Amino acid sequence: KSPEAAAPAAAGANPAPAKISIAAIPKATTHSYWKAAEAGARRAAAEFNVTLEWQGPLDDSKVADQIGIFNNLAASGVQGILLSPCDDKALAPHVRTATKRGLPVAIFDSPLDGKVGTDFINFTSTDNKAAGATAATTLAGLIGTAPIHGGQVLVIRFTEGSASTRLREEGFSTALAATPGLTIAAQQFTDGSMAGAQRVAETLLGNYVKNNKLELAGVFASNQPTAEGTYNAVKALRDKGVEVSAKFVGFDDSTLLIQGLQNGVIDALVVQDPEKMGYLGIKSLVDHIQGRPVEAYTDTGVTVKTKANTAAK
Amino acid sequence: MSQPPSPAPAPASAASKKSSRVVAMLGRLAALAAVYAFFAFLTPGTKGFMSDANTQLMLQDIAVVAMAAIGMTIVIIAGGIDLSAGSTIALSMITTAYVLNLGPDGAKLVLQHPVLLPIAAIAAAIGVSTLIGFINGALVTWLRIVPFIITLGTMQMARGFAKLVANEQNIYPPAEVQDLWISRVLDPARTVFTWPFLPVAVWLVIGAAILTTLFLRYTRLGRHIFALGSNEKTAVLCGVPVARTKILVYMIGGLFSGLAGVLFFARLGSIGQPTEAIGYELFVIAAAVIGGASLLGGRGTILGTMIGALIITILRNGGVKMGWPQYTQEIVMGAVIIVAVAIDNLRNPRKS
Amino acid sequence: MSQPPSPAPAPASAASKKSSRVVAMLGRLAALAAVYAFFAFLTPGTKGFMSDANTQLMLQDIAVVAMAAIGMTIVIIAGGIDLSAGSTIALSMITTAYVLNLGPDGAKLVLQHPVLLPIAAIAAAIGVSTLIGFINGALVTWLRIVPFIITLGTMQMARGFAKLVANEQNIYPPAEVQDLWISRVLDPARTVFTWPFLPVAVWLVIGAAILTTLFLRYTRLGRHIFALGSNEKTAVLCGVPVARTKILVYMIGGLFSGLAGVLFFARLGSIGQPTEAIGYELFVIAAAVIGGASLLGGRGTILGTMIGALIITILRNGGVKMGWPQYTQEIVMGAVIIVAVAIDNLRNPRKS
Amino acid sequence: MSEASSAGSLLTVNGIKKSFGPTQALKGVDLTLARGEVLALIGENGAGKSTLMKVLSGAHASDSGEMTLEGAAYQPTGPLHARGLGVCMIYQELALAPHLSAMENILLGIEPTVGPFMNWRETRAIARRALDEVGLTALDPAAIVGDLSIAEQQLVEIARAVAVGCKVLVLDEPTSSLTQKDVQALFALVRRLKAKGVAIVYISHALEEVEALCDRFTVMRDGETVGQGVVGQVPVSRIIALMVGREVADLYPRSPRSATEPILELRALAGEKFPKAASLVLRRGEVVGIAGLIGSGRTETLRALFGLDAVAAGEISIHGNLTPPAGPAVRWAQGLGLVSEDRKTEGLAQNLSIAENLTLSKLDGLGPWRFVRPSRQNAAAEPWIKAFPIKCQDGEQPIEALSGGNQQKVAIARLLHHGCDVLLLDEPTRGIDVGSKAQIYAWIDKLALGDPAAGKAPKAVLVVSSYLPELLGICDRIAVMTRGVLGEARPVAQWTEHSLMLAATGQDQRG
Ligand SMILES: Nc1ncnc2c1ncn2[C@@H]1O[C@H](COP(=O)(O)OP(=O)(O)OP(=O)(O)O)[C@@H](O)[C@H]1O
Ligand SMILES: Nc1ncnc2c1ncn2[C@@H]1O[C@H](COP(=O)(O)OP(=O)(O)OP(=O)(O)O)[C@@H](O)[C@H]1O
Ligand SMILES: [Mg+2]
Ligand SMILES: [Mg+2]
Repeated sequence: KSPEAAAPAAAGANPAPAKISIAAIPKATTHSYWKAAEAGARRAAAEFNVTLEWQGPLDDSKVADQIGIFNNLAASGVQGILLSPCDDKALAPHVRTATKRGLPVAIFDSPLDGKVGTDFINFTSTDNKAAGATAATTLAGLIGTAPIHGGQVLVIRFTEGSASTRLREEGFSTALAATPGLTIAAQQFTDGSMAGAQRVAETLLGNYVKNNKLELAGVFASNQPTAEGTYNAVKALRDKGVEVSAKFVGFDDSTLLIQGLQNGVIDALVVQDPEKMGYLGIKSLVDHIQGRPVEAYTDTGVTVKTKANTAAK
Repeated sequence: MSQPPSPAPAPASAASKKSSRVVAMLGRLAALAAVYAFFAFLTPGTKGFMSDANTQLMLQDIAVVAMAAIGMTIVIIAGGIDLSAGSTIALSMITTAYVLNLGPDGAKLVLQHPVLLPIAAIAAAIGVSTLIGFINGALVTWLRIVPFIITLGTMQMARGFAKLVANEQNIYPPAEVQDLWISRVLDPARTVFTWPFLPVAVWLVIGAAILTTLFLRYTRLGRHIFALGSNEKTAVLCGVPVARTKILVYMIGGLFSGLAGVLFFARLGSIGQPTEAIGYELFVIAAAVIGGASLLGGRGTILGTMIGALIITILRNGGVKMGWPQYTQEIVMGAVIIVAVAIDNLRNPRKS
Repeated sequence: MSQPPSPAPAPASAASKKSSRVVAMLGRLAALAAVYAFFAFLTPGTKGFMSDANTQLMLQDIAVVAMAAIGMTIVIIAGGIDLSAGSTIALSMITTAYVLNLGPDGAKLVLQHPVLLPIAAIAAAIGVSTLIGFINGALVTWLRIVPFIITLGTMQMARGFAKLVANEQNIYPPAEVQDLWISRVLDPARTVFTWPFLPVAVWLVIGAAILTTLFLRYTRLGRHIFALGSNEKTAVLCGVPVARTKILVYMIGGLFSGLAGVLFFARLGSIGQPTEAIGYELFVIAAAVIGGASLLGGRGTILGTMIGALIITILRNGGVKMGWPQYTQEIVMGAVIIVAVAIDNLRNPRKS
Repeated sequence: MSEASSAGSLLTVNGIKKSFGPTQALKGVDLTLARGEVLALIGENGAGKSTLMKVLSGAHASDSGEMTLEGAAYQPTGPLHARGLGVCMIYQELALAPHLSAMENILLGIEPTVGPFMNWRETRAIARRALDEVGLTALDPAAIVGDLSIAEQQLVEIARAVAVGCKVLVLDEPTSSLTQKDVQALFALVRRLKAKGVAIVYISHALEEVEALCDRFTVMRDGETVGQGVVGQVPVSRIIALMVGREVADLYPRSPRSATEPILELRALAGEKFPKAASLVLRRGEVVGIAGLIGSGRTETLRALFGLDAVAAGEISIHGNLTPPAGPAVRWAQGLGLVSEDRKTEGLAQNLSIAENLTLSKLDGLGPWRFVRPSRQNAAAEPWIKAFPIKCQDGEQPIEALSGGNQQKVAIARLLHHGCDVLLLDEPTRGIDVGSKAQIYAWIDKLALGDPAAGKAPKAVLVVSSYLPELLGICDRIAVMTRGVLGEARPVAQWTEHSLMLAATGQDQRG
């Protein structure tokens, strides 16, 4: 990945000197996921001569904050907004209003209610339901056709109010239910923090430790902080000498989670491509502003990272 | 034995007292103006901090905080505190969404009763919130535990109930709800219901602020609330129904949190979000205290609280508009809370 | 006229008073036992609430809350409150991670100084936290504003600084850090450092609890802290260096939040997370109050606070173990906070 | 012993001035104090006595003026410094940390330590000696102060001064919450200290105490010393005139009045702890007093009657009708009104205005329905402010700006605004100067007499007081409470201070 590589070429192809100003609003700012999305957006910005303002709420539960940010930026004279809504319904009327006022809005990462092409220009994201299903099939594949420990799978969920993780978790559950031999043993919401996920995971995992064996076939955690907390919990069990034969599939990646892949605690990570989302999101806005047609829907897809296909960091 | 009074020695005159109160309020207004001018100066032109659109946005933003802050001010004047406000807002929001979502999938009741059901929803939301307030008041009164602890407990409980009612997820009432009047109170696009410049919700807040100001000043209950906060023992001695007043005070607090929850519901585009408004109570309390309310009771004005809420909202809005990172916004917000109260205190050292 | 003084009319003798304090502590222990028994009874056999492994888990979990609660208890005894505790924990965690992450990518300083740098990291974390405490104390003392507001402000500010230092993201120190001693303090697997059953962090908490108990009981500063919380005016009149004592108290509060932050860092597998520990201060305060500390000052024990922290941790662990949904856990937690303090109050009605 | 001091003056104070913002509390005060003498410092409320003593004991810094102690310049930088130099003060409001033990309170700020640690052995030993010296021989030094009686608490405070070997001890209205017996014990203690050469400044509003205890007196008025003399050589009326700035004709007016029908009857009223049995008949047009020792349950009798404390047994009749135990709101409605003994923390809301305090119990009639118009509230307070008179700017002034006497007048005016028939006054003149006292006595007399011409029926007044001359001066009948049992109310003519004391201590064989 070399964001700068494409820039000179693009500048040559795009001699129009007038800078386009675009604002991008992620759902959260702290996780590395969003850092990657920002990097993609900035790569596109450099490439297409865009002034980019990147502003988001603290975390994905701060819907009201995001509405404030959106409306603020919408009123600040930018030519387009790239948005990842914290909530698919809550942001909808605001986006519609902006669109009606002639401000193009492109949606990325998380869905928004409304008609693509009318209420907003396009949608670039991972299909969360499908991604959840991918996680389930990946886990099923890892467990194999003769599941141990009754095929029981533990699911550590994110918080109650988050739509994308809910879709993911639903996709996972549905696909898992369709897999013979596997069942969900228990699932719990957490408070959205890594420590909260770790505490819940530790305690629930403890329920399945018998004779120094973890009697689970699989573990799934549905986003970065949740997977990180769960990783710590599973790793602690292993370090303690508990025999863990359960397969652990996480979602998203981070330095810690990649480390987990390397040391074998995590078997697979279903990873979105936020960098691509950010890049394509900005690109589609630029295209729209410059009068080129844009795809209504782009699935940036997921990749399944395993130890085998991931280089050590 | 009716000697004439000897020459009045007390120099701390009533007139100077009253004027010092006016000065304090002017000081708060000056602080508000300063904060506003700061951002207006730093984000000129296109970014348009002062543009109509942005002003309207800020006013919508303020509506939720200000509505809850009215109730909180009354609780604080009475010498209490309500940490459950944020959770109560969430519970109210969820209740509204829940009622609007009643009925089997195909035939939501709200579609059959587009005017009535929202009224029922609001009534239910406010009822539940007022009930939380009642529980707060009753426990504070009967268990004689400091309100900090009682409302810390009910804060947890109300949050739990919000999640329970919401079935641990967001509640999305049918899309048509977004076109109902209940959703329009905060919708910036629906100018139908807004007199130029001010959204309906802001008018609601202004109305509530005026009513509560009059209530505090001109009703017996209002005077009792000040007496209670100023000196509870004196209130008992003078036959003020202290238990009843206290319970009513927390009920009023719950009621306004409930109203704030309904506004929040509309602000979020008509959805119920059980994990929203976490920690809101702290901003609400900060608004009241910046506005001159004393956490020791007996002191506070609705006008001051409104100024406090405006200062906080302008800070949040202006910080975003300036493109400040979150951390800068948080650092500035923290500093402003302390500085605002400190300046207020300098003028009135007896306060805390 | 040298009559002997009238026969002491106060029948509430010192002895019975002292024993009533013992009874209160026994009551708290009974509450702890009841909560423990409740979960032990409901999750027999298979789920193993009482298993060694789960006990160890709970002890690890308690370490962070209990460490911060020691500092909070001292602040509360002195008549204060510290809402910035949660943010200070986060700032301390981030500072630790930041220092361990110093140096260019290839050659992290920590790899060259595997013993020294963690010490520097802890020193930095504790230094920063104590500085936050100093700021709290200084502002409370000099501005004469209620600590609720001051620490509400510094709560925002410390959080902002944590994000600033962390550059708005998680800090992952090099993988090798996980093998350093600093990371082992909470690691259950490293029995090298643990006496059977108790992780190092728990021993640290026990040590800190004993030291602070002795400190509060047997040092002059400790007694001054009680005097300050009991009657500040008296303390001033008797020449207790009130300003200094107050500042020291908040510094101690910050120090323990800092220690809790280091434990948190280890608990999270050596990661710095700027958005962690939000709202933690409320649990910490609840632990102290359940343990018999009075928010009005002058009253509180470290032993009681430890019991309070245990009760809260058992509730959180037991709820998850039972598979209760989040909302049930929250409702139960809220109810238990209120009930525990209410029972404590019944025994000791003068408290609040 | 330095030579200068042995000549007589241990402490001199010259031209001390002190202002609080616009208020000039001290306008240039002079004072001398000799070793082994008791100097009475007297003056009206707000004269500046407490302020002067706070300057003396280092709690306030003076604006100008100088002081010498044992011939050397004396400039205390704080209370601890003053204490170190041997100047100690017992404040009007007790300054104790209720959660701490007696020994810790005694040595607060000067704890003996070993390094940073408390030296408990020495702390206990010093406290033991000090407690013995003040007469609390039976008190465990480790007893928690909050559990002690007021008298014991005060002695603990004096022990604090004794423990540092004070040379100058200032007692600011030490008897205001003590009854006769404890006062006598305190006097004995003061005399013992005096005999040891301690110089004592004794602030009091009770001239009888001054006469009984003090050697010399200094009178302050409006922040200045306006006179001094030797006790016994100056007639009391002259002292009063100095204090008030005018002559006070008759301190205890008692118009000829006749009691009519009973308004309030108590039959064996008992509270949870106190009282045990209180029976009394109070008639319209009379003033009845209740005397007794501290802790005898007088206050609690009033509180139980008024619904502030629980009633355990007994009957209450008002206007001849039996009435069940009820809260204060009901009692107010029945025409009873109570003035609390604790003006500061119970009687008045300090940061509310005079008008608000005065009208708090009865806000109806000040606006339509349940509304209250602040202007009407102020208007309602106005006549009482004039009539009493209450020294203030107007009714909107906060209570805290008033002197003690004027505050107490507001508390009493509240009952008159309410239109009470029965006035329950608990220690109505505690901590109040002579001038204000005289006005309050005059009012009590006026109310009991009534004014048929103006259509004002006589009222019934029940006064609880620890100040026997006052009771003997204003009451028609007096009852004595002993350990929770109220004795028969007998005409005042049948009582003397001596017989009241005997009855209070339970040695009265007649009852
Ligand atoms: N801290 C203060 N701030 C402002 N004014 C004060 C303060 N302390 C005392 N004063 C004022 O100084 C004057 C003298 O008060 P001081 O308490 O010395 O009177 P006093 O003679 O002790 O009265 P009393 O007999 O009621 O105790 C009063 O007018 C009082 O209001
Ligand atoms: N705040 C209190 N806490 C505990 N006990 C108290 C308190 N106040 C009074 N008491 C106790 O109640 C009993 C009766 O006190 P009460 O004040 O009624 O007596 P009193 O005769 O009115 O005395 P006083 O002269 O102080 O008015 C005493 O034993 C006293 O020690
Ligand atoms: Mg005085
Ligand atoms: Mg009494």
